[in-house]
Amino acid sequence: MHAQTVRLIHLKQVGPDCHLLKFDCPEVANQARPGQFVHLRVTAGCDPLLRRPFSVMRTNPAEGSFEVLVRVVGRGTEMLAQSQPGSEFHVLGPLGNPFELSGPEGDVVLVAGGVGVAPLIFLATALHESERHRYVRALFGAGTEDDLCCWLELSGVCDEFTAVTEDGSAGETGLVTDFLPEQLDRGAGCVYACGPRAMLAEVARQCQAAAVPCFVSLEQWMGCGVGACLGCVIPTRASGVGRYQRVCKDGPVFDAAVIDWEAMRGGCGPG
Amino acid sequence: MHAQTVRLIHLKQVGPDCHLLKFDCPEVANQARPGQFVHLRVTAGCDPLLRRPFSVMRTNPAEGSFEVLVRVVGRGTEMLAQSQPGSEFHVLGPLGNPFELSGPEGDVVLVAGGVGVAPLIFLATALHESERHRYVRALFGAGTEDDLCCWLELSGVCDEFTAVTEDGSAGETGLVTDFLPEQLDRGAGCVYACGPRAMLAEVARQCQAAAVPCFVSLEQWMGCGVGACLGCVIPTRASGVGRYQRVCKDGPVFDAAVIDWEAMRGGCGPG
Amino acid sequence: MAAGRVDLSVDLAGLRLVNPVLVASGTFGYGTEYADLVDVSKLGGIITKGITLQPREGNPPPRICETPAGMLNAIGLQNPGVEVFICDKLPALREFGIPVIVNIAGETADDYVALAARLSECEAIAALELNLSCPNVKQGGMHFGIDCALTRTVVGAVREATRLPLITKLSPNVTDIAALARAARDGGTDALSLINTLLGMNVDIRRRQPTLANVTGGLSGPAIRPVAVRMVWDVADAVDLPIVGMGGIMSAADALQFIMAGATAVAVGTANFVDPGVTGRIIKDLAVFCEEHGVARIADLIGAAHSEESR
Amino acid sequence: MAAGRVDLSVDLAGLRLVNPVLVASGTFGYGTEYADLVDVSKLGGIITKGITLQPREGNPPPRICETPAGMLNAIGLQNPGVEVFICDKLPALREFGIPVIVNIAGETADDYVALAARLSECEAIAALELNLSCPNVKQGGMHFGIDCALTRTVVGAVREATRLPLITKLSPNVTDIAALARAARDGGTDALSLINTLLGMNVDIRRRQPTLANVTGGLSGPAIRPVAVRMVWDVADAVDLPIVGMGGIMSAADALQFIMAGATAVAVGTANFVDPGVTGRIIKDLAVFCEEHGVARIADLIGAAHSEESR
Ligand SMILES: Cc1cc2nc3c(=O)[nH]c(=O)nc-3n(C[C@H](O)[C@H](O)[C@H](O)COP(=O)(O)OP(=O)(O)OC[C@H]3O[C@@H](n4cnc5c(N)ncnc54)[C@H](O)[C@@H]3O)c2cc1C
Ligand SMILES: Cc1cc2nc3c(=O)[nH]c(=O)nc-3n(C[C@H](O)[C@H](O)[C@H](O)COP(=O)(O)OP(=O)(O)OC[C@H]3O[C@@H](n4cnc5c(N)ncnc54)[C@H](O)[C@@H]3O)c2cc1C
Ligand SMILES: Cc1cc2nc3c(=O)[nH]c(=O)nc-3n(C[C@H](O)[C@H](O)[C@H](O)COP(=O)(O)O)c2cc1C
Ligand SMILES: Cc1cc2nc3c(=O)[nH]c(=O)nc-3n(C[C@H](O)[C@H](O)[C@H](O)COP(=O)(O)O)c2cc1C
Ligand code: FES
Ligand code: FES
Repeated sequence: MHAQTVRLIHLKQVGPDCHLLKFDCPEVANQARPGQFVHLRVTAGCDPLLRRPFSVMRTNPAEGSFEVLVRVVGRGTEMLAQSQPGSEFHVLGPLGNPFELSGPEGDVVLVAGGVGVAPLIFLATALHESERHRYVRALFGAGTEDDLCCWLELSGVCDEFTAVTEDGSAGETGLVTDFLPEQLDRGAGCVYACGPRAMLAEVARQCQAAAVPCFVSLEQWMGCGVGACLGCVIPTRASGVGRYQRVCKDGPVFDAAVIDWEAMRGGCGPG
Repeated sequence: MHAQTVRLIHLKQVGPDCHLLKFDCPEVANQARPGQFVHLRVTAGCDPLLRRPFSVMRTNPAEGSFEVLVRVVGRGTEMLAQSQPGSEFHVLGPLGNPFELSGPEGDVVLVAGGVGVAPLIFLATALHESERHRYVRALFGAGTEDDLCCWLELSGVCDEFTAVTEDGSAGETGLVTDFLPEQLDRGAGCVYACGPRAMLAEVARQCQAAAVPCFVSLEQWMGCGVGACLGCVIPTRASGVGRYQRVCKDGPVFDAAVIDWEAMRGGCGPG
Repeated sequence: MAAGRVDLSVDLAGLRLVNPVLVASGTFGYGTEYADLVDVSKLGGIITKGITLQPREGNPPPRICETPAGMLNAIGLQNPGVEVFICDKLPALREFGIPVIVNIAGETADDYVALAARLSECEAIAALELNLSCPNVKQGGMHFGIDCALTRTVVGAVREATRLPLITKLSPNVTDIAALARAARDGGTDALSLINTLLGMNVDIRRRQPTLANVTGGLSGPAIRPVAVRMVWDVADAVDLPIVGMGGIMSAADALQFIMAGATAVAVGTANFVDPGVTGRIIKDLAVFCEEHGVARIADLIGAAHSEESR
Repeated sequence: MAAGRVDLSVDLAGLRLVNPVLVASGTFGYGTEYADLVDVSKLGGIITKGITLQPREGNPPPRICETPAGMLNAIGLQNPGVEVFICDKLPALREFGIPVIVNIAGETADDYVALAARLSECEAIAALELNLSCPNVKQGGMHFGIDCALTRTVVGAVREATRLPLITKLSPNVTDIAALARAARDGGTDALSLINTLLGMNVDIRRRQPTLANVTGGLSGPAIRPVAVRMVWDVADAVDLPIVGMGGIMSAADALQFIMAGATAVAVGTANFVDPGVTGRIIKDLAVFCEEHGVARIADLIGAAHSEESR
């Protein structure tokens, strides 16, 4: 874990409200693992006050850089999208627990929704480059074709790739979870998912029914990002002190089976 | 008085911490009079929250632009100095009462300290261009040669110009007020001054002793800038409701004789 | 439903406001100061700077100071007194054609009564706002507003002196805002407004002295919004009176937080300094929000966050 | 005088701190969470997350929410309980070699007494901070801290149960902070710390519900600094006890405001989240300030803004 000031070296709009930001930071480039995130201070002032978490989408250890895919949803992401290459940002990272690469035998199924694709691109790249080559099938869903940001980056490192849009403007028509049953029917060693909560809950439900291990990357508003404030918790099926686990430290990747999806339904955080 | 979003069209560093900023704004360009100021919103966010007041240094009605000279003293001025041409800012102005151009007969003496030179450059330019040509003698003081920002702009529109630096790196050595007595001895119709409070108090004292009318441009922290909040007052010699007058609305130019310089000494505001 | 079709009007203790957006006392002068910049006639109403029986010169400067997302002020109720107000300020205020709510402050209960009686003789005053909460004066002001018995007494006395709608403005510098609200209700107030400023201070570390000449001042602006929303929420739970919510409102989203927490109307204060166009934008954006969310009358959103579900 | 020569040490009720910069309870975990990022051994001391007798699971999420220049939290004292704290957390805390101040919270006076007694058996605890001011739990917490008689009773009972230095943490959600300070003094506290968070809330206008599952939360961060400085000022005037000042400290300049207002030490809270390096920078900049202003001992600045001149 490092804390340092890094330089934004490149910035590219890759969708209606999506931007790819590349930072010069050898430490994160070398150490980040798929599923980990960085905690970025958007301004030196106090508006907004808190840092913003973003999953690492790609590292380039040779160049000493890493990339994040940012969707503009509010003031902090807006400021990031508007910033100039050369600007400096304070970054903490890499943070959190990565996806387990050495999951159970069998095909890997990735389920991405919107910018949730970012950590899965990193994961698919790592699987693709790993010695123990595993067959990777990806589902990537979004509202429209334009929202399928960085789909090329994902399809390029998967063995099979299915795009799904709600309006049918690209790939299959519907929700990404409509197409998960057939993937599960074909047999799968393990499912990794990242995206909106409702999507994750449905993925988790289907995987549990099919008895396929499932790992999800969750989001929650964060204070410290390092496990100190207990602000970013999500409900698990445990009780007592273990009931609420920290997304920043115990996650953001969780075994879907430990999450209390019922309690999440009340709307206990973003997305 | 206008409220609008204007574009920064040019920005130039003109001293160790001084920057000249030019904004595209026909309304202020056409309407501003020497001594008036603009109230600038430095950020669309709330850090810093309040607007910042700056005297108009120059207008260019043909181009539809106006300029302000900004000394970096804190966060707001730092942000202005760092901004990119093309950025947009919300501006209120022109605000406040201008210098009376049609002052008493006789030579005009200008006394400028540091960035206090800004409104006096505008004033000297207006006097220079006015039909009734008056003889203008200017004193401009600062710490060092480098701090004599925009002295060329001032000397170019005065009939006599004396620079004064505390360290003697340019012009005369000492405080600008050390050189006011000889100006007053030569006879003067009227003195106009802008600069640090201690300087203004001394200018006022000398002018009163010499029975020369003196007008000063004062500063105070501002809330609204338009006379509504009663936040920006300075003490005058009046008593009752008239005792405290608003820099933004009743000033920023005041007859030095009405100011309660004794009460100002306690340190009742910036400078 | 077009934005123009949304009904933004609200009923504030019998006072019909065409929209719920007022300007807060002390931040909009007597209306004329902003007349060049703001179409004042489009506001839901205007609450004037605090008026006292006698003219007041106010506190020595510095009177204000910026803080993170906020500001401190210690104006000390500088004002020309009620007679000059009536002669010089009220005629222009009336011209705007919107409800004029006059904020009054006193050092004794009798002061409040005299002010209320005098102002009740004037036409064109829509309501009185009883400032029991000014933190920046030595006598009166907040000293009433932090004591339940005093609050009840003063409100009761003023109630007898006027038939104008009475809005009591509460101080946030108390342990139990709901108790104060009940005291004002028991005194006979028609509505409540909250919050006034939080007592704060700043130290000028270079001069090793308080920055404000008055030592302490009142904190306003976005910084205090969460405290204000919480107090509106608490008071809405405690009493059945209409509330004017304020404290850090900078946008329609902020205004909606207050409305959903239980405010019938809102007042915009410090934000006027930051952006004089803010009230116009809020009024417009409130209509847009209602339209986008299928809300026919903004009044339907009052207290909406108090539904069973959220308890 | 070189910065290295400035004496930054202070005496907090007999506790010698090498510098006046502590970390505030609940914002620095049990020290280890930040150990990769911060040289914890250079801090003046560490105040741990609030500990209760029994483990607590805390409040459901969302527990935090950002506000202008601040944040709301409603953690609800999630903690593993005093026994696990002693076994699992204390040994690592001791390793930092700095004073460890343990923040304790209870639902009854007996809870506080039992906690104090149990922790007094441990080595390596420098002092106890009595959290009478947690706004986010249903029982205990702030309910003590807003009542003078209860405060005096609880402090008095704990005083009897321990010989450790006792720091009582006050709630800012009160009408008269000085009265609470006097009550804690009368109960026998050795020092005071203030402020805890201001009670606030946020409404999620899209969902028409409070943003936090707990409805209300505690406001912290730069937004509350002026309120905190004012309360430290008031308490310094009211009682003759050392004060740990906190609330929105982001820089040495902020820390100096508290010190000049009367604080002997300061605690940095929310700022740790924004910038984990903040405490190191504050310690360095305090030395630089002293050097530049010819101050040999930072202790000479305690209460400096209370000079006659400024009254
Ligand atoms: C571990 C983790 C990894 C993430 N990775 C990415 C990523 O790779 N790309 C990406 O675009 N976003 C990612 N997010 C979400 C991102 O952090 C938020 O969108 C961002 O912080 C919003 O900041 P803002 O100032 O623009 O929005 P705000 O103005 O703070 O809020 C605007 C809206 O965004 C929602 N929001 C605020 N904070 C969060 C949050 N922490 N998570 C989700 N929604 C939030 C709010 O509910 C609100 O509706 C991640 C979040 C977490 C916790
Ligand atoms: C009518 C008027 C005209 C002015 N014209 C000019 C000008 O032409 N050029 C120029 O550089 N400055 C001018 N100023 C001063 C300028 O407004 C301040 O320097 C600026 O607002 C400071 O903002 P900041 O955020 O950088 O400083 P802050 O971070 O707010 O404060 C830093 C330091 O500046 C001082 N300061 C803060 N506000 C003011 C203020 N309103 N006036 C003076 N000092 C302040 C503070 O005491 C502090 O020591 C003028 C002020 C007034 C009232
Ligand atoms: C400069 C200033 C002057 C004020 N004067 C008064 C006043 O005279 N009477 C009053 O009741 N409130 C006064 N207030 C308080 C505001 O009406 C309002 O309650 C408070 O500022 C919170 O709202 P805001 O955060 O939107 O500013 C004043 C506030 C400011 C900033
Ligand atoms: C996430 C969080 C958790 C906190 N937990 C505690 C606690 O357990 N006990 C306590 O006394 N104060 C707690 N506090 C209050 C802080 O110690 C401090 O008093 C307050 O945050 C003000 O300081 P700040 O503005 O620097 O954060 C907590 C604050 C935050 C932000
Ligand atoms: S963000 Fe602080 S514990 Fe996770
Ligand atoms: S700044 Fe508001 S009256 Fe001058």
